[in-house]
Amino acid sequence: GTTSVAAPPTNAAGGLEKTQLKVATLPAIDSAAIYVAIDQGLFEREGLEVTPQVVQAAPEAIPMLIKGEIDAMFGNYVSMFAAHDKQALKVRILAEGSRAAPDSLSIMALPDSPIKTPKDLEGKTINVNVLRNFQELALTQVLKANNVDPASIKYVQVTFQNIMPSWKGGQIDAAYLGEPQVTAATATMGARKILDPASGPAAEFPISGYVSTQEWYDEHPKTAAAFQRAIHNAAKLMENNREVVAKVLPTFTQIDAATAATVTFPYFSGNDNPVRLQRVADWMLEAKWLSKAIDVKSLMSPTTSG
Amino acid sequence: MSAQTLTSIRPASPAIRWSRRAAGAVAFAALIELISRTGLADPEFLPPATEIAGRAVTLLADPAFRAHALTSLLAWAIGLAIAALVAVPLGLLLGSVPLVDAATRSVVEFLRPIPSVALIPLVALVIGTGLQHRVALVVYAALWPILYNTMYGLRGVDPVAKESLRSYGFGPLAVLMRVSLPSSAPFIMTGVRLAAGVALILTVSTEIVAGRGEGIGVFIFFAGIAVPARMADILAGVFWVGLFGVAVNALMVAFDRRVFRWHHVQRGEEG
Amino acid sequence: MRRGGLRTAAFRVAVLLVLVVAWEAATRAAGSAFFPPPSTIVERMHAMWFSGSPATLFLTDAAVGDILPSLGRMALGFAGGALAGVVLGLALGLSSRVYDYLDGVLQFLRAIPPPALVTVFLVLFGFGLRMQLAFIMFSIVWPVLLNTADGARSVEPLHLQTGQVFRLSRTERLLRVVLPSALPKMFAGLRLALSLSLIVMVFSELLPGTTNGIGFQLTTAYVTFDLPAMWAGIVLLGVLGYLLNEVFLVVERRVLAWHHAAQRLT
Amino acid sequence: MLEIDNLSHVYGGGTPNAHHAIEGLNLSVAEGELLCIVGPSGCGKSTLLRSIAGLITPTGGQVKVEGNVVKQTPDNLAVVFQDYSRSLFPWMSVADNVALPLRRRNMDKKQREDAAREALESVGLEGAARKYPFQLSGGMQQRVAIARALAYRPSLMLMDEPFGSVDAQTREDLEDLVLKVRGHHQMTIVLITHDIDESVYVGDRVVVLSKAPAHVVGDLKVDLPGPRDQITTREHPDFVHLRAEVGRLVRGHATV
Amino acid sequence: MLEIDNLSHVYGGGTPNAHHAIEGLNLSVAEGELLCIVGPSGCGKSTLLRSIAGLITPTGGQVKVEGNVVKQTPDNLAVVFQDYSRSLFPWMSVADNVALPLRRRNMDKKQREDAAREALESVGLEGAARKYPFQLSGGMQQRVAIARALAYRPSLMLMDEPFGSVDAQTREDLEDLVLKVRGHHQMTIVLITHDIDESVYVGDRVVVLSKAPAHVVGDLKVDLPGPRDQITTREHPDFVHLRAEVGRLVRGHATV
Ligand SMILES: Nc1ncnc2c1ncn2[C@@H]1O[C@H](COP(=O)(O)OP(=O)(O)OP(=O)(O)O)[C@@H](O)[C@H]1O
Ligand SMILES: Nc1ncnc2c1ncn2[C@@H]1O[C@H](COP(=O)(O)OP(=O)(O)OP(=O)(O)O)[C@@H](O)[C@H]1O
Ligand SMILES: [Mg+2]
Ligand SMILES: [Mg+2]
Repeated sequence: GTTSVAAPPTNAAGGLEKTQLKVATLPAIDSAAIYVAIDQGLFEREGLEVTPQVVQAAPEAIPMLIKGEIDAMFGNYVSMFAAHDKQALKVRILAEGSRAAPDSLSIMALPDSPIKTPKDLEGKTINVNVLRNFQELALTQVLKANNVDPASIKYVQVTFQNIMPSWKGGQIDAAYLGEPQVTAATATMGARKILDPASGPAAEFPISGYVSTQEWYDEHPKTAAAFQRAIHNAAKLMENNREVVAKVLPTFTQIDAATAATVTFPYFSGNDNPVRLQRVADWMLEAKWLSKAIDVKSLMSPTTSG
Repeated sequence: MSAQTLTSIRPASPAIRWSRRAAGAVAFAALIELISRTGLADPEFLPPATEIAGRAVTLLADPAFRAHALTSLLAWAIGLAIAALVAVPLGLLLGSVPLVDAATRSVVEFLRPIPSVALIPLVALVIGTGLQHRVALVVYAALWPILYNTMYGLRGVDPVAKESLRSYGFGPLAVLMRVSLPSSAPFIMTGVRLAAGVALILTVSTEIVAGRGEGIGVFIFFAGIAVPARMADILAGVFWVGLFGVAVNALMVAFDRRVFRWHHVQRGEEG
Repeated sequence: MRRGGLRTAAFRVAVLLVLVVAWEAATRAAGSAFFPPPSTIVERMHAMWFSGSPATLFLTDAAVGDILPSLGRMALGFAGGALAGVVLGLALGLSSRVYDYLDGVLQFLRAIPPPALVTVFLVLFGFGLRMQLAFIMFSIVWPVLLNTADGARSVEPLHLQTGQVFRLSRTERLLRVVLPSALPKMFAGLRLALSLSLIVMVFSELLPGTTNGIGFQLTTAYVTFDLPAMWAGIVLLGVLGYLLNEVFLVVERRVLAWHHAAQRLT
Repeated sequence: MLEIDNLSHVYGGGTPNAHHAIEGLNLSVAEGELLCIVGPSGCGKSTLLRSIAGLITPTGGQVKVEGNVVKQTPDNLAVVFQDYSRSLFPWMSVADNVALPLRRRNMDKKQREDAAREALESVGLEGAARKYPFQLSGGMQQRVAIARALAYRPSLMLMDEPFGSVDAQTREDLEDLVLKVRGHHQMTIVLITHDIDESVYVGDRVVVLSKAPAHVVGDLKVDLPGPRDQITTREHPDFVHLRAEVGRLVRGHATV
Repeated sequence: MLEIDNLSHVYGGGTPNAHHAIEGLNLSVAEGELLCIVGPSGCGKSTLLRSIAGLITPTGGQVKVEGNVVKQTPDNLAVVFQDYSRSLFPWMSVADNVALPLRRRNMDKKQREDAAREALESVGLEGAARKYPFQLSGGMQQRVAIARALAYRPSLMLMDEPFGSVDAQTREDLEDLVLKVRGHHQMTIVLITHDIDESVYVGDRVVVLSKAPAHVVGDLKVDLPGPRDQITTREHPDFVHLRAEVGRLVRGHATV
């Protein structure tokens, strides 16, 4: 591909243990980096040929990873750490992926709802995509910071497609939305933002990253490094350039070009930072979702990109 | 259906019967239209039948959708075929050798209620996630109706008929194949019809929950994660699945009436 | 007879034991976290559900909170679905008019994958029990319906004629001639529906807004990778399925005693 | 009572295997008459019976019972089917089988049970009431079917070879039973039999049918003196003569 | 050929409704003999037949066929069931029904078809070969069952009221057919009938059974001169005498 990027040092394809990779991704904005990296020829530059495989939810990719059908997957840290803790999977984080940006997640109420402030959420029912996942983890911290008792919130699991009907039908009091639903709800329903679950203590909360198994990493250290570089380079490219993202979104999500131009993107990580990721593991431990502490740094790969 | 029904109504002419069928379908569509148009259900989530139908027609022209449909069809057909090939002999065995039935029953009945959602990851771990994954789950679900109908069908075989053949010195296997099997075949066929529906449901459901690549279920899943969800697409997909179910059932009924003509004619269901 | 019964019982236990031992050995050898050995699963089941106080029959709060609501949903769904299946099946099997009007629509509905209709169920029934029951019934009604219709259509013609000749009323013919004849086939459908109701119960507990139940526990365990807990749920379902089936067979043996005797099955 | 007018029946009409079972059959039976029908195997006797009972719609002509054209099964009719064992309900005890049709009568449970018991006694099955049909021998099943029809007290009774499976002694008893019941309850009876002696012994009239397609080839009034008796009646010269006559008709040598 | 030794059978043994169908029955049939069995309805004749055919295991005593105790169905045996209509397979044409048992013989398809056609002809059903059993009248179905047994050429043939549903003329033809076939193919035949004349006419020996539980109350050798003939044999004084004798035995007046 043609590129206007400041070219990072290019490695020769030689020396890579494996050049053709299959990576499971999700049909969501968070997965954009890998598509941008493909689109912009960043993998090619590292001597890699990456084939993304869209799965419907991250847990499905885990058997594929274990069975070796894929080399790496894009998954959220809460799931990954839980799997690691239960020894279902020895996780190795290849590269950080996305972090919550302001307004990319939102607790929203319908225009005529009595809920006006975060305090009004107390005792209310809120949807999450999956129970005991990052949505709850982040919101708990933010609610605490807003003097709302997190234990009083009733979470119900509602699949993506059914959030709107449940919300309109009054089965949930406030909706926990991500993009592009935030934009859509604001524009078409006049929904009001009550709270940003990724603010205050949970600001820039890391959501998902690219992971493989420890064994895979041990066998393919150079490939892993090359992969990480490409992802980081993509993230850097995306930082100030909405168009490269907007261009790929319609190819793997259900977001059309028009919407892609207006939605709020998460942050894509241009480098790996064990400190912010450790927060996730610590909060999970605090919520007793982990049986013992995880030293996140030991699961991460050294950053080799510039 | 039958001349000897409770009311002994003479069979209606094909024209009348087809118009009744059409009336039934139209009434059903009208009901959906009504629920949607009157706002009984939010039309955003349950679009009117006319809109669904319109969308269904345009979908058919879409090569991508046809590819989805073909993939699902393949998984369905393979799964159903394997299920039938396994379940009928197994049903004959369990239905005719009580000891085997008794011995395996605890295992069979233990395995049976395990839902495929729980199996999805486990099957994926064991045999991978390709076509074989869907097929395995379809087989697992479609097996039972055929198996049970075979076992129960065998019990309905007239003992005098079985004894007739036995008295001519035929062994148990010959009696099974020449009397029990043909005699219970119509009911086994009903089991296959049931299984065809179950297999269709399982194919699409598995795709919705854990499909990759292609399949009607994958199509439905993606329509569902759009914002706002493309309900007309989802229901148009559902429409084609349902219609396929109707077609398969009709084919099987036609087959049934042809091959088991003795069974129907005897009951006054001429034709 | 009696001794034969004991022998098959012993045989069954032996088969079961061999399989469990094989399972234990295989899972230990494989050492995969996804396939914990049965001993681990049983331990987990005990800890989760059956370590309660004697006052609650050793059931823990979790057991009361998960197993009972699930069984309740299942029972209600099964009863409703079975009833609907029998009624519709008889109507379809007996009246060519009803058959013509409804068959197409029913065959259409029968092929529809319920997961694709969750949104529709949601807007029609709302969260919770109503939607779950609708979901269960919608799924299990078909085997009962089709088999009952088949049974009603295959009544010995001479039986129908006898009823007709003696001018039995419609209800009498239905209840005393058609229903008993169709009963053996209906039971095949009911037995299918019974285990199906257990399966669909689990599915229904994945529906939006569910907060308890075996299915809920099972999926929560999976998404948090608590695999022994997931397997505990699977095994519990298996055990429940087995027990329900045994109860079903006892009922069937009573209700269909005439059939088994007349068909020289025993 | 019963008028059969130019009756025809074709099975599988329109198909290449169409079979003309009955053609242009005329017959009338008076109130209270006991008509015996004899004819070669497969000629169409059962078909005729089913037309009278409204179980099949004849393809031509019509049947009138008490002046009304038969479209559905007429009221107060009972049939003893040739295939008696299949006409019993296997899920009911023998007593219940017999009592079932009585639901159409204004009888309470007790009365129905009594009537069933009485009917079973009259056919010599008092001991079998609580048994199920499959526990009975062929002849016993046939007697249950007869008891069921008798208990019903129909005004028109159709019997298709009702005594085919019982021993000689029982057969005679049943013949006399039918004669007795007919006398008591003013029944009209149409009885199909292959036993020529029987047809003359029980019948007021014997109708002989031809080979398929069936039509009437002989219609004999049986005018035997006094109440019938198994010994004396059968020795009566008229009986012997009539029997020979029917025999000749059946064998295809019409006398007239 | 056939030895029945102290045979007993109890249905539902151990239950309160146990029924003693047969008790201490002894009987032997020589090779090539045609034995007729008569006895009251429900006495246990069909039960006896089923024991010989190995379809039920008697609860006491034993049956030997050609010296071997019957545990399973003996070879070269054919049965015409009393419940003939249920013994035919509804999914097969009449010809196929008749041809099916011939698969046990070393015959190719053509030979089987020929044998079936021939057997059907011999019972007067040449026209019905392609029909299905439900398209036949009762008597025709019964003849199909007979044809099936005849075509099989068994060495031991068991017939349970095989001519109950056919007209007098056909019945006589079938009686003669059985006699002819027996002569040609050296069959041993056990035939149950309720027709006393028939038992004497076709039988080499007539055995009379008692009321349930069945045992032998009479065993008469039928010694009629020359080949049997429907007219002359039935007029023969020995025939008349034997017939009366059997009748008395059946009615419970043993002569000896
Ligand atoms: N359902 C049917 N389809 C076609 N043909 C039939 C059907 N039922 C009867 N037949 C034919 O009609 C003719 C008359 O049959 P029917 O049963 O009336 O005879 P039948 O006089 O009662 O004989 P039988 O004395 O043997 O009982 C027979 O040749 C038979 O083959
Ligand atoms: N399966 C059974 N269970 C219980 N009792 C039975 C069973 N079969 C037959 N019986 C009884 O055994 C007795 C003899 O029956 P069987 O059929 O041998 O009589 P049969 O001599 O053939 O009579 P028929 O001349 O009426 O056919 C009858 O009283 C009958 O009630
Ligand atoms: Mg007849
Ligand atoms: Mg008998």
